Amino acid sequence: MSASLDKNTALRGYEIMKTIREFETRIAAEYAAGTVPGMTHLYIGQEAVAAGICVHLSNADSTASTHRGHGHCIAKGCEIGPMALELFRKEGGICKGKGGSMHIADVSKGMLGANAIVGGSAPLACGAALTAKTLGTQNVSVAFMGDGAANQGTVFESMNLAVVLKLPVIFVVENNGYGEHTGVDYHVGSKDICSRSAAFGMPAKKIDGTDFFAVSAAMAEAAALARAGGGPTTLECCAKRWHGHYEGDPQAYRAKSELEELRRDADPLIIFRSKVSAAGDVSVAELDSLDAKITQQISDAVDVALRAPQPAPAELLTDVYASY
Amino acid sequence: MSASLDKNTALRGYEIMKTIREFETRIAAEYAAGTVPGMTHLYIGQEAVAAGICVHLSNADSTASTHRGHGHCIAKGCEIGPMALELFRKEGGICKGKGGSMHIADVSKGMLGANAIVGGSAPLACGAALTAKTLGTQNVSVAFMGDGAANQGTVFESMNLAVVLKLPVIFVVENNGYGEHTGVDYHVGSKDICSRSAAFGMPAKKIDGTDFFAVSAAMAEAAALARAGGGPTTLECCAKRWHGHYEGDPQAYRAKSELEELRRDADPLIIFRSKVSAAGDVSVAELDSLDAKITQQISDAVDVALRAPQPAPAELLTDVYASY
Amino acid sequence: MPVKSFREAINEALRQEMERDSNVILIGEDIAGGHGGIEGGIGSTGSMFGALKGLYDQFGASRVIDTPISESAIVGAAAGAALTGLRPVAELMFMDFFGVCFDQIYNQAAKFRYMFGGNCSVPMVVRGAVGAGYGSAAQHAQALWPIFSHVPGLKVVLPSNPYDAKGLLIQAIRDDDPVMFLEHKVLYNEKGEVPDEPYSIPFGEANVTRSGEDVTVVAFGRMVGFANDVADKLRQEISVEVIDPRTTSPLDMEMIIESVEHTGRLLVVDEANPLCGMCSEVISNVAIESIGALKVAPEKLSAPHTPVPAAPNLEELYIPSRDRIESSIRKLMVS
Amino acid sequence: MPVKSFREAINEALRQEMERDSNVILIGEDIAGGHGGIEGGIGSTGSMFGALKGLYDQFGASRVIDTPISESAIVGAAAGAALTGLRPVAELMFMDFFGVCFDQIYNQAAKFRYMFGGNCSVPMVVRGAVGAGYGSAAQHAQALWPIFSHVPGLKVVLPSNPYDAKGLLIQAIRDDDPVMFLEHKVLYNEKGEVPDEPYSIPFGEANVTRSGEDVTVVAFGRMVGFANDVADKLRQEISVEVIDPRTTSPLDMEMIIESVEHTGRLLVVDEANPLCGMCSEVISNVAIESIGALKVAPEKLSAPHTPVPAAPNLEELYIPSRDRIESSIRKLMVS
Ligand SMILES: Cc1ncc(C[n+]2csc(CCOP(=O)(O)OP(=O)(O)O)c2C)c(N)n1
Ligand SMILES: Cc1ncc(C[n+]2csc(CCOP(=O)(O)OP(=O)(O)O)c2C)c(N)n1
Ligand SMILES: [Mg+2]
Ligand SMILES: [Mg+2]
Repeated sequence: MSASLDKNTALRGYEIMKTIREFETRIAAEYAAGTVPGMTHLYIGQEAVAAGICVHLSNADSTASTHRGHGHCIAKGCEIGPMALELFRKEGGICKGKGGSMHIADVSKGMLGANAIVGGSAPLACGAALTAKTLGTQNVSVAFMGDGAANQGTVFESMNLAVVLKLPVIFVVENNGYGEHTGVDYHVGSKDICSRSAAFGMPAKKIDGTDFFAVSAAMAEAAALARAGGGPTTLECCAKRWHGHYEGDPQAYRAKSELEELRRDADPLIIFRSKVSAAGDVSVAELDSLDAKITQQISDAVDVALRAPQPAPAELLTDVYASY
Repeated sequence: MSASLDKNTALRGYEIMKTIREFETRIAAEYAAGTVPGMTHLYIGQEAVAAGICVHLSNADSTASTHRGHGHCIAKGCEIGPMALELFRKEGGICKGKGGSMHIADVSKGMLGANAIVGGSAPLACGAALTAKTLGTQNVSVAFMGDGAANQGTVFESMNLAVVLKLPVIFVVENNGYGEHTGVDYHVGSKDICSRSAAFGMPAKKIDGTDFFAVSAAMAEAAALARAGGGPTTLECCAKRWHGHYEGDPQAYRAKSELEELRRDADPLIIFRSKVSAAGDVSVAELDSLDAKITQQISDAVDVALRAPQPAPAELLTDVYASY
Repeated sequence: MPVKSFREAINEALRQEMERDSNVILIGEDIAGGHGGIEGGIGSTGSMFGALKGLYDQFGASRVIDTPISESAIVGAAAGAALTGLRPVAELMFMDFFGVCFDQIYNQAAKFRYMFGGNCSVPMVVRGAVGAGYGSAAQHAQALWPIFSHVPGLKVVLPSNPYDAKGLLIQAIRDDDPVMFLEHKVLYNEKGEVPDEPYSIPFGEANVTRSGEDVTVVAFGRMVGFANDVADKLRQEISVEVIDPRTTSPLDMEMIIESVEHTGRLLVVDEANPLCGMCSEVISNVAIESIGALKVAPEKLSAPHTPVPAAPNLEELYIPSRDRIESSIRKLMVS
Repeated sequence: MPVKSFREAINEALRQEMERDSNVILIGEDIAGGHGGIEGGIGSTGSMFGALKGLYDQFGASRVIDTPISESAIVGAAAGAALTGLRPVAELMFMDFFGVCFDQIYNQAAKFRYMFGGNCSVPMVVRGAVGAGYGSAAQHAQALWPIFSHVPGLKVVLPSNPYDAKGLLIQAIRDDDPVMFLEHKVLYNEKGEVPDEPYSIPFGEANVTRSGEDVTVVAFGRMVGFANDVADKLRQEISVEVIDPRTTSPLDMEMIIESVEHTGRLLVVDEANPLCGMCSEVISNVAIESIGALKVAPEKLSAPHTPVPAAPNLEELYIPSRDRIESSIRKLMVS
């Protein structure tokens, strides 16, 4: 366990990761069973990134997320029950069932939304950071994005803007190896994402995104810098996704063996467990009982969601404007 | 005179520069007199960039330009008569009077248009380069843009795309110190533009944009690389504009002394003359007679344009579609 | 005649045009797919909706060009390539992504010919999926054709069936102007008769899919099928003429007006949002040109002025339905 | 009442709202100006049309924020700031630049409230100059309000005079939804009576600028002044009612229909392009709601389906003129 991280924070990180894993594993099964409407992109394999970043954030800090947003939402404190209802697009969903997987948001928790537009998050996170800077709150904001998103003009513009205005924003580029079905070696001309950020004039680091402690340590530094008025940082966190781009993706672009290796060597939960047990800080029993609690909680939440009614028809016409 | 440059090319460069200077000086006077409709942005002070780049291009090579496009158009071979008519928005203008200063184009000369959208040029130049690559012509294309444009998402996207597809495109960033009324030190967070390009994975150089020979030498190299299939290059050419952002700009953001120094120390025409006379390749008389010819030509062209009729009313409705 | 899906019709049009003209290229994200992955994977995607399957294998990387996720660069590159001799077909995957690259479409490609005084051509196509009904929610399910139709210099195509999809796409590729080609995602699996040989359907010529005497129904895109179904259902009772304009710009108002002059009753059905949409365009033109022919006030059926909701039951309410088309027709007959 | 220019009215609205509410900030390119230049130069621009002069001096760099030329980042930052407690007023300078950043407007800001099930507010304004008549050609002179009005979640404001400009801008800033605030560049120097104190004008409430009996003229933006002039000129002959909707979304169809029910004759004048524009929207609504009230076919006067030409004579032909408004009115009276 990292010297700078207290036990509670580490346990919170684990809880986040396990919740993501369990939630999405169940969603994957439901998706295969045909109960989940629309498209879904799963985050499994990248849990340590969301967890390592968000353990350093409070509700007053903001994050803007992506189409692969469940992990970020859970890590940022969105409640599992309403999230499950939202995925099934039911009444009581976190967005009343009107958003679905790619638009889960809870602004009261500082979660400014998953986002179905690649690269959409970066300008929004700059905006939250601008609020913090303008009001002098010392809050920070995080823009999550993928390796593919890192080629969007919106992202580059945001990076330069953040440097120019010294905004307290952290760009978290989750390099999971692919943008849809295209490998990062093809779509990023520079063979490195964080060096492009560095060229904008900000600190930028490449990090093992399967290691909660590595992500957490880098984020601790970036957040401290931002809160102190030192401006933005980019963290390129490398952790491949285990599932397809979307559920149902035949994944002809990668070898079965890649997936086997990932499950064996790059499981953020296993890596966490081995690190803490090596350090002797957390007992296996503690983690196992957390696991059991989470499994039950998610099973309950999904069961409730499956049985819940659809939104009332009148909901079609509400929430377009504050009042009209 | 640079070893690698023959006398004819150098003279062609000088002719371009002098034509730009003379043309725009006359336009500035006409603008002040109220005869030029709409907005106009003058290029004076940056002549060596357009000239140094375009002496290496044929009509089969393409350039995409900016709102400050007269210099690029002249350098790329657009005819002065139709250009003058266009500026006054008259019948017979290079765009029939329907484009004006910010849309001068002659696709048959490889001039894909001035462009009133900042950053608009880069994707278009990639497209011309894609044509060259697809058809295997060994043509190249040039995207001209300003320091301010270098912050547009379209430009960053184009740079990465060009690297990924190894497109024969040269990004010429004319760092003239300002984007509108804002200094480059403020709006570029990295205090350097070409290093951002380098981070995309292409050669990138900073060049004295008042020195025709320096620009020409850098372009010779970049064009050769591109023609050989080696992909894109960025050339950051530094040369301040002498006029305001637009004609009529009160320029409260810069000191009168800056302008005096520019005219004294950074005149591309004077610098050219001093270099060639030191080398003894071109006689002063030769240049003077070129000057006289150009002055006359421009005076004639503008006089014709002033007297020319406006476009026929029916022109309002033509050229929207090939046929409709 | 051979029966093919809408998806196959698109594929065939692209393949045949690429075979005919080596200047036709495809550019977009994952239109081949698999670059940077394992060996043998390249080409395995064939665009996210599968409409480009096999084209990479046949035409290779120089004509089926995968790109980074950079839509402004993609569409702008297509425009620049079109100006310099190619006939690019750019793909936006979901047309909803136009928001990050609209400048290259509406200010650049669409305006070059006019701004340059006619001395250029911009023969390019921007393809993308449109429409609700797939559960893809607010940012992946929009109609958008009214926005594109508003822009001078663009042509906007909205095929309602496989036959039209092939013929209109071939026309779009051969056309010398920028064309927005909109593929309704719910139609991809729809089947219909599609000739094997290449053919083109001219723009601005509506198609009468059902002839009738009592009511004119102008329907767009996916709504054409709905309107046909309703016309068939009502045949014994009410004689319904269904008109599919096929392109929203140019819009064949002549044929619509001719029909309304005959029937005296007009319903316009569109899946797009209502303000400044196709329903308004058609109805206002009829009011201006043929108000005297209208026996009763025209009817409009569109999506409401809301984003597309995620919940399936709400999405179904969002999209005009056969039932509502039927009620509107009945209302026209009663009043 | 004090007389002020449209430009001064905008300035005053911003200043008073910034004084009232410290969460109101301004963000855009050169809205202060002079950063990175000589000492004392900062604030010298006050936005390219001069409407923000003095605001930097009064409110400083933390509330009048100059940016790089990065419109997606600007508008997205405004949206993110609006979600988190500020009330940003972003400036796009020329609204024509929306093409590089429309996603952040139409897919993000406009849809958050709906997509998030109502659990947020996006109180932001995007200001920009619109309209032809200034010789600024195809990429700097567009109308664009039909495109914005088509999008659910946006409110679209188009003031025709200094009084409305101030009241509507104050309303826009206080409004809890994203507002597109369109300033016609030809109107900036227009003068009119503008109270010194702050006041707001509700959205969706049209203004009857001339009362009349014979013809209803609905005019938008700069066309309102033209229509008023024609109404005044014709007063002895034809009694013309002029309606200025002031906001194109929401659109006050109630008042328009009430007027048409009275006059029985309708002309709609708009500077925007014709397809899927305001003229079509207004006329179709009237046809649907009150076809019986129309004594003659409605008339439409808009720009043609072309980009804005650069040549001054062509630009003048492009914009609907007082003469053409007069002819259209006369035509309505004759037929
Ligand atoms: C602007 C835009 N372009 C394209 C898409 C389609 N799309 C959805 S996810 C995706 C890949 C994103 O890759 P990356 O950013 O690496 O995220 P990952 O899926 O790997 O988490 C693409 C291209 C989109 N949603 N938005
Ligand atoms: C997308 C877009 N944003 C803003 C503008 C307004 N504008 C015109 S020129 C200019 C400054 C451009 O600066 P730079 O790229 O350095 O070129 P320079 O004027 O110095 O030649 C701006 C902001 C525009 N035309 N297009
Ligand atoms: Mg990825
Ligand atoms: Mg500059």
